[in-house]
Amino acid sequence: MNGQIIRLTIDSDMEKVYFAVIAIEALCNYLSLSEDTVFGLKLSTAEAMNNCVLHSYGNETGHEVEVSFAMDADSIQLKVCDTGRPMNPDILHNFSPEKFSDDEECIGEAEISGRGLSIIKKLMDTVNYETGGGKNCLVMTIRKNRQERE
Amino acid sequence: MNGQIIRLTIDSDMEKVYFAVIAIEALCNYLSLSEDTVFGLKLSTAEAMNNCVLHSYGNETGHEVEVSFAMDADSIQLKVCDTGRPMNPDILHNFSPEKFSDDEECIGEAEISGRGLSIIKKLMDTVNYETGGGKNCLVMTIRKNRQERE
Amino acid sequence: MEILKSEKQGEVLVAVFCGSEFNAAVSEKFKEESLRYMAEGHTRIALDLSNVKFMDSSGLGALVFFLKKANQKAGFAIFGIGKMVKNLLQITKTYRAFRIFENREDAVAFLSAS
Amino acid sequence: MEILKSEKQGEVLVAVFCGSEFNAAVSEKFKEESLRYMAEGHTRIALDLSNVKFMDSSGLGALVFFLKKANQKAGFAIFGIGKMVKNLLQITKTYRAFRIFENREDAVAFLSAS
Ligand SMILES: Nc1ncnc2c1ncn2[C@@H]1O[C@H](COP(=O)(O)OP(=O)(O)O)[C@@H](O)[C@H]1O
Ligand SMILES: Nc1ncnc2c1ncn2[C@@H]1O[C@H](COP(=O)(O)OP(=O)(O)O)[C@@H](O)[C@H]1O
Repeated sequence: MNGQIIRLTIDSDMEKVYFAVIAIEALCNYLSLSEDTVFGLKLSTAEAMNNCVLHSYGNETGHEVEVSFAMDADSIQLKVCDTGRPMNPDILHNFSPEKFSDDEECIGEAEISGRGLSIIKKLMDTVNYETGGGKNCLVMTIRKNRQERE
Repeated sequence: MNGQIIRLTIDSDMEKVYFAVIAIEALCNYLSLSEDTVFGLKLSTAEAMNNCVLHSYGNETGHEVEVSFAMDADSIQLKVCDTGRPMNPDILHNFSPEKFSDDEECIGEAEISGRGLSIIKKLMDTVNYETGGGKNCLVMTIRKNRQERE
Repeated sequence: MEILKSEKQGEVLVAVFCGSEFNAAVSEKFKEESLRYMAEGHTRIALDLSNVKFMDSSGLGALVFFLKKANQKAGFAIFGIGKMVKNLLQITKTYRAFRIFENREDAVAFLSAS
Repeated sequence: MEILKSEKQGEVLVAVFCGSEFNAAVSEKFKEESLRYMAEGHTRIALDLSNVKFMDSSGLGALVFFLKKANQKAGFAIFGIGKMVKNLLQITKTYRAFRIFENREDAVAFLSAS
Protein backbone atom coordinates (compact mmCIF):
# COMPACT_ATOMS: atom_id res chain seq x y z
CA MET A 1 0.00 0.00 0.00
CA ASN A 2 1.41 3.36 -1.02
CA GLY A 3 -0.37 5.89 1.14
CA GLN A 4 1.70 5.63 4.29
CA ILE A 5 0.25 7.95 6.90
CA ILE A 6 2.11 7.43 10.14
CA ARG A 7 4.10 4.91 12.16
CA LEU A 8 3.68 4.58 15.93
CA THR A 9 6.39 3.02 18.07
CA ILE A 10 6.07 1.93 21.67
CA ASP A 11 8.23 0.08 24.14
CA SER A 12 7.44 -3.63 24.49
CA ASP A 13 5.23 -3.05 27.49
CA MET A 14 1.56 -4.02 27.80
CA GLU A 15 0.96 -0.71 29.56
CA LYS A 16 1.96 1.19 26.42
CA VAL A 17 -0.19 -0.65 23.91
CA TYR A 18 -3.30 1.35 24.67
CA PHE A 19 -1.56 4.61 23.78
CA ALA A 20 -1.16 3.28 20.26
CA VAL A 21 -4.82 2.25 20.23
CA ILE A 22 -5.83 5.78 21.27
CA ALA A 23 -3.77 7.30 18.47
CA ILE A 24 -5.14 4.85 15.89
CA GLU A 25 -8.68 5.61 16.99
CA ALA A 26 -8.12 9.34 16.54
CA LEU A 27 -6.76 8.82 13.03
CA CYS A 28 -9.73 6.60 12.17
CA ASN A 29 -12.20 9.19 13.35
CA TYR A 30 -10.40 11.95 11.49
CA LEU A 31 -10.64 9.84 8.33
CA SER A 32 -14.35 9.18 8.94
CA LEU A 33 -14.04 5.39 8.77
CA SER A 34 -17.10 3.29 9.57
CA GLU A 35 -17.78 2.25 13.14
CA ASP A 36 -17.06 -1.40 12.42
CA THR A 37 -13.83 -0.53 10.69
CA VAL A 38 -12.71 1.55 13.67
CA PHE A 39 -13.65 -1.30 16.02
CA GLY A 40 -11.60 -3.70 13.90
CA LEU A 41 -8.60 -1.43 13.66
CA LYS A 42 -8.50 -0.62 17.38
CA LEU A 43 -8.90 -4.19 18.55
CA SER A 44 -6.51 -5.61 15.95
CA THR A 45 -3.87 -3.05 16.92
CA ALA A 46 -4.18 -4.11 20.55
CA GLU A 47 -4.19 -7.85 19.82
CA ALA A 48 -1.26 -7.72 17.44
CA MET A 49 0.86 -5.48 19.67
CA ASN A 50 0.07 -7.57 22.75
CA ASN A 51 1.24 -10.64 20.86
CA CYS A 52 4.54 -8.94 19.98
CA VAL A 53 5.15 -7.99 23.59
CA LEU A 54 4.14 -11.35 25.01
CA HIS A 55 5.27 -13.86 22.42
CA SER A 56 8.05 -12.18 20.43
CA TYR A 57 9.72 -10.54 23.42
CA GLY A 58 8.58 -12.86 26.22
CA ASN A 59 6.94 -9.93 28.00
CA GLU A 60 10.29 -8.20 28.39
CA THR A 61 10.36 -4.40 28.16
CA GLY A 62 13.09 -2.48 26.39
CA HIS A 63 12.30 -3.53 22.83
CA GLU A 64 10.30 -1.78 20.15
CA VAL A 65 6.87 -2.62 18.82
CA GLU A 66 5.53 -0.54 15.97
CA VAL A 67 2.35 -0.13 14.01
CA SER A 68 2.25 1.50 10.59
CA PHE A 69 -0.98 2.96 9.32
CA ALA A 70 -1.44 3.34 5.57
CA MET A 71 -4.38 3.85 3.30
CA ASP A 72 -5.45 3.68 -0.32
CA ALA A 73 -8.71 4.62 -2.00
CA ASP A 74 -10.87 2.16 -0.14
CA SER A 75 -8.89 0.37 2.51
CA ILE A 76 -6.60 0.77 5.47
CA GLN A 77 -3.47 -1.24 6.05
CA LEU A 78 -2.14 -1.90 9.53
CA LYS A 79 1.33 -3.38 9.87
CA VAL A 80 2.40 -4.41 13.36
CA CYS A 81 6.09 -5.25 13.64
CA ASP A 82 8.65 -6.42 16.17
CA THR A 83 12.27 -7.51 16.04
CA GLY A 84 11.96 -10.41 18.45
CA ARG A 85 11.45 -14.13 18.07
CA PRO A 86 9.42 -14.72 14.89
CA MET A 87 6.18 -16.66 14.98
CA ASN A 88 5.88 -19.91 13.09
CA PRO A 89 3.75 -18.65 10.17
CA ASP A 90 1.69 -21.88 10.22
CA ILE A 91 0.19 -20.72 13.50
CA LEU A 92 -1.71 -18.06 11.61
CA HIS A 93 -3.53 -20.74 9.63
CA ASN A 94 -4.43 -22.70 12.73
CA PHE A 95 -6.40 -19.83 14.16
CA SER A 96 -9.63 -18.66 12.62
CA PRO A 97 -13.00 -17.33 13.68
CA GLU A 98 -14.43 -20.80 13.13
CA LYS A 99 -12.47 -21.64 16.25
CA PHE A 100 -15.10 -19.73 18.19
CA SER A 101 -17.49 -22.48 19.18
CA ASP A 102 -21.18 -21.80 18.92
CA ASP A 103 -22.39 -19.41 21.52
CA GLU A 104 -22.86 -21.94 24.28
CA GLU A 105 -23.59 -21.38 27.89
CA CYS A 106 -20.49 -23.31 28.79
CA ILE A 107 -16.95 -22.40 27.75
CA GLY A 108 -14.41 -25.22 27.57
CA GLU A 109 -11.33 -25.26 29.79
CA ALA A 110 -9.07 -24.80 26.78
CA GLU A 111 -10.82 -21.62 25.74
CA ILE A 112 -9.70 -19.25 28.45
CA SER A 113 -7.15 -17.55 26.23
CA GLY A 114 -5.96 -17.79 22.63
CA ARG A 115 -8.52 -15.61 20.90
CA GLY A 116 -6.20 -12.85 19.65
CA LEU A 117 -5.36 -14.09 16.16
CA SER A 118 -8.87 -15.42 15.59
CA ILE A 119 -10.32 -12.03 16.46
CA ILE A 120 -7.97 -10.33 14.02
CA LYS A 121 -8.86 -12.78 11.28
CA LYS A 122 -12.54 -12.23 11.95
CA LEU A 123 -12.38 -8.43 11.96
CA MET A 124 -9.88 -7.71 9.19
CA ASP A 125 -10.28 -8.44 5.49
CA THR A 126 -6.77 -9.83 4.93
CA VAL A 127 -4.11 -10.97 7.40
CA ASN A 128 -0.57 -12.02 6.50
CA TYR A 129 2.64 -12.58 8.38
CA GLU A 130 5.93 -11.44 6.88
CA THR A 131 9.42 -11.96 8.26
CA GLY A 132 12.72 -10.75 6.92
CA GLY A 133 15.65 -8.55 7.82
CA GLY A 134 15.19 -9.30 11.51
CA LYS A 135 11.70 -7.82 11.43
CA ASN A 136 8.42 -9.69 11.85
CA CYS A 137 5.25 -8.03 10.68
CA LEU A 138 1.60 -8.92 10.85
CA VAL A 139 0.11 -7.14 7.83
CA MET A 140 -3.63 -6.57 7.89
CA THR A 141 -6.08 -4.71 5.68
CA ILE A 142 -9.67 -3.68 6.14
CA ARG A 143 -12.14 -1.79 3.97
CA LYS A 144 -12.75 1.77 5.08
CA ASN A 145 -16.48 1.24 5.30
CA ARG A 146 -16.75 -2.33 6.52
CA GLN A 147 -20.17 -3.17 7.96
CA GLU A 148 -20.77 -6.31 9.99
CA ARG A 149 -23.90 -8.28 9.36
CA GLU A 150 -24.96 -10.18 12.44
CA MET B 1 12.37 12.30 31.00
CA ASN B 2 11.79 8.64 31.78
CA GLY B 3 8.16 8.04 31.05
CA GLN B 4 8.35 7.48 27.30
CA ILE B 5 4.88 6.90 25.99
CA ILE B 6 5.02 6.75 22.21
CA ARG B 7 6.95 7.87 19.16
CA LEU B 8 5.22 8.96 15.97
CA THR B 9 7.05 8.93 12.64
CA ILE B 10 5.88 10.54 9.42
CA ASP B 11 7.35 11.13 6.02
CA SER B 12 8.81 14.61 5.49
CA ASP B 13 5.64 15.90 3.89
CA MET B 14 3.58 18.87 5.09
CA GLU B 15 0.46 16.85 4.29
CA LYS B 16 1.43 14.28 6.92
CA VAL B 17 2.14 16.62 9.80
CA TYR B 18 -1.49 16.96 10.81
CA PHE B 19 -1.81 13.21 11.31
CA ALA B 20 0.78 13.50 14.05
CA VAL B 21 -1.11 16.45 15.54
CA ILE B 22 -4.33 14.39 15.60
CA ALA B 23 -2.57 11.56 17.41
CA ILE B 24 -0.93 13.91 19.91
CA GLU B 25 -4.28 15.54 20.63
CA ALA B 26 -5.89 12.18 21.34
CA LEU B 27 -3.10 11.25 23.76
CA CYS B 28 -3.44 14.63 25.50
CA ASN B 29 -7.16 14.19 25.94
CA TYR B 30 -6.74 10.66 27.22
CA LEU B 31 -4.27 11.99 29.79
CA SER B 32 -6.69 14.78 30.79
CA LEU B 33 -4.19 17.57 30.20
CA SER B 34 -5.38 21.16 30.54
CA GLU B 35 -6.82 22.94 27.52
CA ASP B 36 -3.88 25.33 27.29
CA THR B 37 -1.42 22.45 27.52
CA VAL B 38 -3.19 20.62 24.71
CA PHE B 39 -3.20 23.80 22.62
CA GLY B 40 0.55 24.20 23.21
CA LEU B 41 1.38 20.59 22.43
CA LYS B 42 -0.66 20.46 19.24
CA LEU B 43 0.63 23.71 17.84
CA SER B 44 4.23 23.05 18.86
CA THR B 45 4.12 19.62 17.23
CA ALA B 46 2.92 21.19 13.99
CA GLU B 47 5.42 24.06 14.08
CA ALA B 48 8.41 21.89 14.92
CA MET B 49 7.56 19.21 12.36
CA ASN B 50 6.88 21.79 9.65
CA ASN B 51 10.31 23.26 10.35
CA CYS B 52 11.95 19.86 9.94
CA VAL B 53 10.20 19.29 6.61
CA LEU B 54 10.87 22.77 5.31
CA HIS B 55 14.26 23.70 6.70
CA SER B 56 16.05 20.43 7.51
CA TYR B 57 14.91 18.60 4.37
CA GLY B 58 14.27 21.55 2.05
CA ASN B 59 10.64 20.46 1.64
CA GLU B 60 11.74 17.19 0.08
CA THR B 61 9.66 14.09 0.83
CA GLY B 62 11.16 10.67 1.51
CA HIS B 63 12.82 11.44 4.84
CA GLU B 64 11.59 10.79 8.37
CA VAL B 65 10.34 13.28 10.91
CA GLU B 66 9.45 11.96 14.33
CA VAL B 67 7.91 13.20 17.53
CA SER B 68 8.39 11.44 20.85
CA PHE B 69 5.89 11.97 23.61
CA ALA B 70 6.99 11.36 27.20
CA MET B 71 5.69 12.33 30.59
CA ASP B 72 6.67 12.52 34.22
CA ALA B 73 4.63 13.40 37.28
CA ASP B 74 3.77 16.94 36.22
CA SER B 75 5.00 17.60 32.73
CA ILE B 76 5.03 16.40 29.17
CA GLN B 77 8.09 16.27 26.97
CA LEU B 78 7.86 16.57 23.20
CA LYS B 79 10.93 15.76 21.15
CA VAL B 80 10.75 16.48 17.43
CA CYS B 81 13.64 15.04 15.44
CA ASP B 82 14.96 14.87 11.91
CA THR B 83 18.12 13.58 10.26
CA GLY B 84 18.55 16.44 7.82
CA ARG B 85 20.53 19.65 7.81
CA PRO B 86 20.90 20.80 11.43
CA MET B 87 19.77 24.26 12.47
CA ASN B 88 22.30 26.75 13.76
CA PRO B 89 21.39 26.56 17.46
CA ASP B 90 21.87 30.32 17.85
CA ILE B 91 18.71 30.77 15.80
CA LEU B 92 16.69 29.47 18.71
CA HIS B 93 17.90 32.36 20.86
CA ASN B 94 17.06 34.92 18.22
CA PHE B 95 13.40 34.02 18.27
CA SER B 96 11.21 34.75 21.22
CA PRO B 97 7.65 35.82 21.95
CA GLU B 98 8.92 39.35 22.56
CA LYS B 99 9.41 39.34 18.83
CA PHE B 100 5.64 39.67 18.56
CA SER B 101 5.14 43.40 18.34
CA ASP B 102 2.33 44.95 20.30
CA ASP B 103 -1.04 44.14 18.87
CA GLU B 104 -1.07 46.85 16.25
CA GLU B 105 -3.48 47.41 13.47
CA CYS B 106 -0.62 47.28 11.03
CA ILE B 107 1.71 44.35 10.51
CA GLY B 108 5.17 45.10 9.10
CA GLU B 109 6.32 43.68 5.78
CA ALA B 110 8.92 41.53 7.52
CA GLU B 111 6.33 39.86 9.70
CA ILE B 112 4.53 37.72 7.17
CA SER B 113 6.27 34.53 8.25
CA GLY B 114 8.79 33.46 10.86
CA ARG B 115 6.54 32.95 13.86
CA GLY B 116 7.05 29.22 14.36
CA LEU B 117 9.86 29.16 16.89
CA SER B 118 8.51 32.17 18.74
CA ILE B 119 5.14 30.47 19.13
CA ILE B 120 6.82 27.35 20.49
CA LYS B 121 8.85 29.42 22.96
CA LYS B 122 5.73 31.22 24.07
CA LEU B 123 3.62 28.11 24.57
CA MET B 124 6.12 25.66 26.01
CA ASP B 125 7.91 25.89 29.36
CA THR B 126 11.35 24.87 28.10
CA VAL B 127 12.76 24.60 24.56
CA ASN B 128 16.18 23.22 23.65
CA TYR B 129 17.88 22.09 20.49
CA GLU B 130 20.13 19.03 20.54
CA THR B 131 22.20 17.59 17.72
CA GLY B 132 24.32 14.47 17.65
CA GLY B 133 24.65 11.15 15.89
CA GLY B 134 23.15 12.58 12.73
CA LYS B 135 19.94 13.44 14.53
CA ASN B 136 18.59 16.91 15.32
CA CYS B 137 15.98 17.28 18.00
CA LEU B 138 13.93 20.14 19.32
CA VAL B 139 13.21 19.15 22.92
CA MET B 140 10.30 20.89 24.59
CA THR B 141 8.52 20.49 27.91
CA ILE B 142 5.25 21.85 29.24
CA ARG B 143 3.42 21.44 32.53
CA LYS B 144 0.41 19.13 32.36
CA ASN B 145 -1.91 21.77 33.74
CA ARG B 146 -0.54 24.96 32.24
CA GLN B 147 -3.02 27.86 32.34
CA GLU B 148 -2.50 31.02 30.31
CA ARG B 149 -3.25 34.32 31.90
CA GLU B 150 -4.28 36.89 29.34
CA MET C 1 -4.09 0.58 43.38
CA GLU C 2 -6.82 -2.02 43.10
CA ILE C 3 -8.60 -2.44 39.81
CA LEU C 4 -11.76 -3.66 41.59
CA LYS C 5 -13.70 -1.80 44.26
CA SER C 6 -16.36 -3.78 46.07
CA GLU C 7 -19.18 -3.47 48.53
CA LYS C 8 -21.73 -5.86 49.95
CA GLN C 9 -25.36 -5.43 49.03
CA GLY C 10 -27.25 -7.98 51.05
CA GLU C 11 -25.81 -11.37 50.19
CA VAL C 12 -24.24 -10.08 47.01
CA LEU C 13 -20.76 -8.64 46.55
CA VAL C 14 -20.87 -5.89 43.94
CA ALA C 15 -17.43 -5.33 42.38
CA VAL C 16 -16.83 -2.29 40.21
CA PHE C 17 -14.15 -2.48 37.54
CA CYS C 18 -12.44 0.88 37.96
CA GLY C 19 -10.45 1.32 34.77
CA SER C 20 -11.71 2.21 31.34
CA GLU C 21 -9.58 -0.44 29.64
CA PHE C 22 -9.90 -4.09 30.53
CA ASN C 23 -6.89 -5.29 28.58
CA ALA C 24 -3.62 -7.19 28.76
CA ALA C 25 -2.13 -4.49 31.00
CA VAL C 26 -4.57 -5.32 33.81
CA SER C 27 -5.89 -8.81 33.11
CA GLU C 28 -3.55 -10.55 35.57
CA LYS C 29 -4.39 -8.03 38.23
CA PHE C 30 -8.07 -8.66 37.65
CA LYS C 31 -7.57 -12.40 38.02
CA GLU C 32 -5.74 -11.97 41.33
CA GLU C 33 -8.21 -9.55 42.82
CA SER C 34 -11.27 -11.47 41.74
CA LEU C 35 -9.87 -14.76 43.04
CA ARG C 36 -9.30 -13.06 46.36
CA TYR C 37 -13.04 -12.42 46.59
CA MET C 38 -13.66 -16.11 46.12
CA ALA C 39 -11.03 -16.98 48.71
CA GLU C 40 -12.79 -14.67 51.12
CA GLY C 41 -15.86 -16.84 50.74
CA HIS C 42 -18.13 -14.64 48.63
CA THR C 43 -20.49 -16.82 46.64
CA ARG C 44 -22.58 -14.26 44.81
CA ILE C 45 -20.64 -11.72 42.83
CA ALA C 46 -21.92 -9.02 40.48
CA LEU C 47 -19.32 -7.29 38.33
CA ASP C 48 -19.97 -3.74 37.19
CA LEU C 49 -18.31 -3.19 33.80
CA SER C 50 -19.87 0.18 33.07
CA ASN C 51 -16.53 2.00 33.17
CA VAL C 52 -15.01 -0.25 30.54
CA LYS C 53 -14.71 1.37 27.13
CA PHE C 54 -12.26 -1.11 25.67
CA MET C 55 -11.62 -4.82 26.21
CA ASP C 56 -9.18 -7.08 24.37
CA SER C 57 -8.86 -10.86 24.21
CA SER C 58 -6.69 -10.81 27.30
CA GLY C 59 -9.35 -8.97 29.31
CA LEU C 60 -11.96 -11.34 27.94
CA GLY C 61 -9.73 -14.27 28.88
CA ALA C 62 -9.53 -13.01 32.46
CA LEU C 63 -13.29 -12.60 32.57
CA VAL C 64 -13.81 -16.13 31.25
CA PHE C 65 -11.23 -17.42 33.72
CA PHE C 66 -13.11 -15.92 36.61
CA LEU C 67 -16.47 -17.05 35.26
CA LYS C 68 -15.24 -20.63 35.22
CA LYS C 69 -13.86 -20.41 38.76
CA ALA C 70 -17.02 -18.72 39.97
CA ASN C 71 -19.31 -21.24 38.34
CA GLN C 72 -17.82 -23.95 40.50
CA LYS C 73 -19.09 -22.50 43.71
CA ALA C 74 -20.63 -19.13 43.28
CA GLY C 75 -23.12 -17.13 41.31
CA PHE C 76 -21.57 -14.64 38.94
CA ALA C 77 -23.28 -11.92 36.93
CA ILE C 78 -22.07 -8.92 34.99
CA PHE C 79 -23.85 -5.67 34.26
CA GLY C 80 -23.35 -2.29 32.63
CA ILE C 81 -21.54 -3.55 29.56
CA GLY C 82 -21.15 -1.01 26.81
CA LYS C 83 -21.26 -1.41 23.07
CA MET C 84 -17.59 -2.26 22.65
CA VAL C 85 -17.63 -5.05 25.22
CA LYS C 86 -20.92 -6.42 23.92
CA ASN C 87 -19.47 -6.48 20.42
CA LEU C 88 -16.41 -8.37 21.62
CA LEU C 89 -18.47 -10.97 23.49
CA GLN C 90 -20.64 -11.44 20.43
CA ILE C 91 -17.89 -11.87 17.84
CA THR C 92 -16.07 -14.33 20.11
CA LYS C 93 -19.33 -16.18 20.83
CA THR C 94 -18.92 -15.91 24.56
CA TYR C 95 -21.96 -13.72 25.11
CA ARG C 96 -24.31 -16.48 26.16
CA ALA C 97 -21.82 -17.92 28.63
CA PHE C 98 -22.31 -14.92 30.92
CA ARG C 99 -25.30 -13.87 32.92
CA ILE C 100 -25.61 -10.31 31.69
CA PHE C 101 -27.89 -7.65 33.16
CA GLU C 102 -28.70 -4.10 32.22
CA ASN C 103 -28.02 -2.62 35.63
CA ARG C 104 -26.98 -3.25 39.20
CA GLU C 105 -30.49 -3.73 40.55
CA ASP C 106 -31.29 -6.52 38.12
CA ALA C 107 -27.97 -8.29 38.66
CA VAL C 108 -28.29 -8.10 42.44
CA ALA C 109 -31.90 -9.22 42.35
CA PHE C 110 -31.01 -12.22 40.23
CA LEU C 111 -28.10 -13.28 42.45
CA SER C 112 -30.08 -12.68 45.64
CA ALA C 113 -32.83 -14.97 44.44
CA SER C 114 -30.55 -17.74 43.26
CA MET D 1 -9.72 20.94 -5.54
CA GLU D 2 -9.98 24.54 -4.50
CA ILE D 3 -9.49 25.41 -0.86
CA LEU D 4 -11.72 28.51 -1.23
CA LYS D 5 -15.30 28.55 -2.45
CA SER D 6 -16.75 31.97 -3.17
CA GLU D 7 -19.96 33.72 -4.08
CA LYS D 8 -20.93 37.33 -4.56
CA GLN D 9 -23.26 38.96 -2.08
CA GLY D 10 -23.96 42.44 -3.45
CA GLU D 11 -20.62 44.18 -3.79
CA VAL D 12 -18.88 41.74 -1.48
CA LEU D 13 -17.15 38.50 -2.40
CA VAL D 14 -17.69 35.97 0.37
CA ALA D 15 -14.98 33.28 0.32
CA VAL D 16 -15.40 30.18 2.44
CA PHE D 17 -12.27 28.34 3.59
CA CYS D 18 -13.27 24.74 2.98
CA GLY D 19 -10.74 22.74 4.98
CA SER D 20 -10.62 22.22 8.71
CA GLU D 21 -6.87 22.81 8.88
CA PHE D 22 -5.36 26.06 7.68
CA ASN D 23 -1.75 24.96 7.89
CA ALA D 24 1.51 24.59 6.01
CA ALA D 25 -0.03 21.91 3.79
CA VAL D 26 -2.44 24.42 2.25
CA SER D 27 -1.01 27.88 2.90
CA GLU D 28 0.54 28.28 -0.54
CA LYS D 29 -2.69 27.16 -2.15
CA PHE D 30 -4.56 29.74 -0.13
CA LYS D 31 -2.19 32.48 -1.24
CA GLU D 32 -2.64 31.58 -4.90
CA GLU D 33 -6.39 31.32 -4.78
CA SER D 34 -6.89 34.47 -2.76
CA LEU D 35 -4.58 36.49 -5.00
CA ARG D 36 -6.65 35.31 -7.94
CA TYR D 37 -9.67 37.02 -6.39
CA MET D 38 -7.74 40.25 -6.27
CA ALA D 39 -6.56 39.81 -9.83
CA GLU D 40 -10.19 39.37 -10.84
CA GLY D 41 -10.85 42.83 -9.47
CA HIS D 42 -12.75 42.07 -6.29
CA THR D 43 -12.21 44.86 -3.81
CA ARG D 44 -14.37 43.76 -0.90
CA ILE D 45 -13.64 40.30 0.38
CA ALA D 46 -15.07 38.54 3.44
CA LEU D 47 -13.36 35.31 4.44
CA ASP D 48 -15.37 32.67 6.27
CA LEU D 49 -13.08 30.74 8.63
CA SER D 50 -15.79 28.86 10.47
CA ASN D 51 -14.62 25.47 9.17
CA VAL D 52 -11.11 25.99 10.49
CA LYS D 53 -10.35 23.99 13.61
CA PHE D 54 -6.58 24.30 13.45
CA MET D 55 -4.22 26.98 12.16
CA ASP D 56 -0.43 27.06 12.36
CA SER D 57 2.06 29.87 11.78
CA SER D 58 2.17 29.06 8.11
CA GLY D 59 -1.59 29.46 7.77
CA LEU D 60 -1.40 32.65 9.79
CA GLY D 61 1.43 33.82 7.54
CA ALA D 62 -0.75 33.27 4.47
CA LEU D 63 -3.60 35.15 6.09
CA VAL D 64 -1.31 38.07 6.95
CA PHE D 65 0.12 37.96 3.45
CA PHE D 66 -3.33 38.30 1.94
CA LEU D 67 -4.35 40.96 4.44
CA LYS D 68 -1.41 43.07 3.39
CA LYS D 69 -2.16 42.64 -0.30
CA ALA D 70 -5.82 43.35 0.28
CA ASN D 71 -5.22 46.44 2.37
CA GLN D 72 -3.55 48.06 -0.61
CA LYS D 73 -6.68 48.13 -2.68
CA ALA D 74 -9.50 46.28 -1.10
CA GLY D 75 -11.52 45.87 2.03
CA PHE D 76 -10.88 42.57 3.81
CA ALA D 77 -12.74 41.09 6.74
CA ILE D 78 -12.81 37.70 8.38
CA PHE D 79 -15.61 36.02 10.29
CA GLY D 80 -16.53 32.81 12.02
CA ILE D 81 -13.21 32.26 13.74
CA GLY D 82 -13.22 29.58 16.39
CA LYS D 83 -11.42 29.38 19.68
CA MET D 84 -8.23 27.88 18.31
CA VAL D 85 -7.75 30.52 15.63
CA LYS D 86 -8.63 33.32 18.04
CA ASN D 87 -6.07 32.00 20.48
CA LEU D 88 -3.40 31.89 17.79
CA LEU D 89 -4.11 35.46 16.66
CA GLN D 90 -3.97 36.63 20.25
CA ILE D 91 -0.71 34.99 21.26
CA THR D 92 0.96 36.20 18.08
CA LYS D 93 -0.49 39.69 18.61
CA THR D 94 -2.01 39.83 15.17
CA TYR D 95 -5.60 39.94 16.36
CA ARG D 96 -6.06 43.66 16.04
CA ALA D 97 -4.59 43.75 12.56
CA PHE D 98 -7.68 41.99 11.20
CA ARG D 99 -11.24 43.19 10.89
CA ILE D 100 -12.98 40.34 12.65
CA PHE D 101 -16.74 39.80 12.74
CA GLU D 102 -18.95 37.27 14.46
CA ASN D 103 -20.86 36.23 11.38
CA ARG D 104 -21.33 36.68 7.67
CA GLU D 105 -24.06 39.33 7.92
CA ASP D 106 -21.91 41.63 10.02
CA ALA D 107 -18.85 41.18 7.81
CA VAL D 108 -20.82 41.80 4.63
CA ALA D 109 -22.61 44.80 6.13
CA PHE D 110 -19.30 46.34 7.16
CA LEU D 111 -17.69 45.83 3.76
CA SER D 112 -20.79 47.00 1.88
CA ALA D 113 -20.80 50.24 3.82
CA SER D 114 -17.08 50.93 3.46
N1 LIG E 1 3.91 -12.00 17.51
C1 LIG E 1 3.99 -13.32 17.81
N2 LIG E 1 5.19 -13.90 17.95
C2 LIG E 1 5.30 -15.20 18.25
N3 LIG E 1 4.25 -16.01 18.44
C3 LIG E 1 3.01 -15.51 18.32
C4 LIG E 1 2.82 -14.13 17.99
N4 LIG E 1 1.50 -13.92 17.94
C5 LIG E 1 0.91 -15.08 18.22
N5 LIG E 1 1.80 -16.05 18.44
C6 LIG E 1 1.49 -17.47 18.77
O1 LIG E 1 0.14 -17.69 18.40
C7 LIG E 1 -0.61 -18.15 19.52
C8 LIG E 1 -2.03 -17.62 19.45
O2 LIG E 1 -2.05 -16.23 19.65
P1 LIG E 1 -3.38 -15.52 20.10
O3 LIG E 1 -4.48 -16.03 19.25
O4 LIG E 1 -3.16 -14.07 20.05
O5 LIG E 1 -3.65 -15.99 21.58
P2 LIG E 1 -2.80 -15.80 22.92
O6 LIG E 1 -1.84 -14.68 22.69
O7 LIG E 1 -3.83 -15.47 23.94
O8 LIG E 1 -2.11 -17.12 23.18
C9 LIG E 1 0.15 -17.69 20.74
O9 LIG E 1 -0.08 -18.48 21.86
C10 LIG E 1 1.59 -17.78 20.24
O10 LIG E 1 2.08 -19.08 20.37
N1 LIG F 1 14.42 22.28 11.98
C1 LIG F 1 15.11 23.33 11.47
N2 LIG F 1 16.20 23.09 10.72
C2 LIG F 1 16.88 24.10 10.20
N3 LIG F 1 16.56 25.40 10.38
C3 LIG F 1 15.50 25.71 11.09
C4 LIG F 1 14.71 24.69 11.69
N4 LIG F 1 13.71 25.29 12.36
C5 LIG F 1 13.87 26.60 12.19
N5 LIG F 1 14.94 26.89 11.44
C6 LIG F 1 15.41 28.24 11.08
O1 LIG F 1 14.78 29.18 11.94
C7 LIG F 1 14.05 30.15 11.21
C8 LIG F 1 12.81 30.55 11.98
O2 LIG F 1 11.90 29.48 12.03
P1 LIG F 1 10.38 29.78 12.34
O3 LIG F 1 10.30 30.70 13.50
O4 LIG F 1 9.69 28.47 12.50
O5 LIG F 1 9.82 30.55 11.09
P2 LIG F 1 9.68 30.11 9.54
O6 LIG F 1 9.77 28.61 9.51
O7 LIG F 1 8.34 30.64 9.15
O8 LIG F 1 10.80 30.78 8.83
C9 LIG F 1 13.76 29.51 9.89
O9 LIG F 1 13.56 30.44 8.85
C10 LIG F 1 15.00 28.64 9.66
O10 LIG F 1 16.06 29.42 9.13
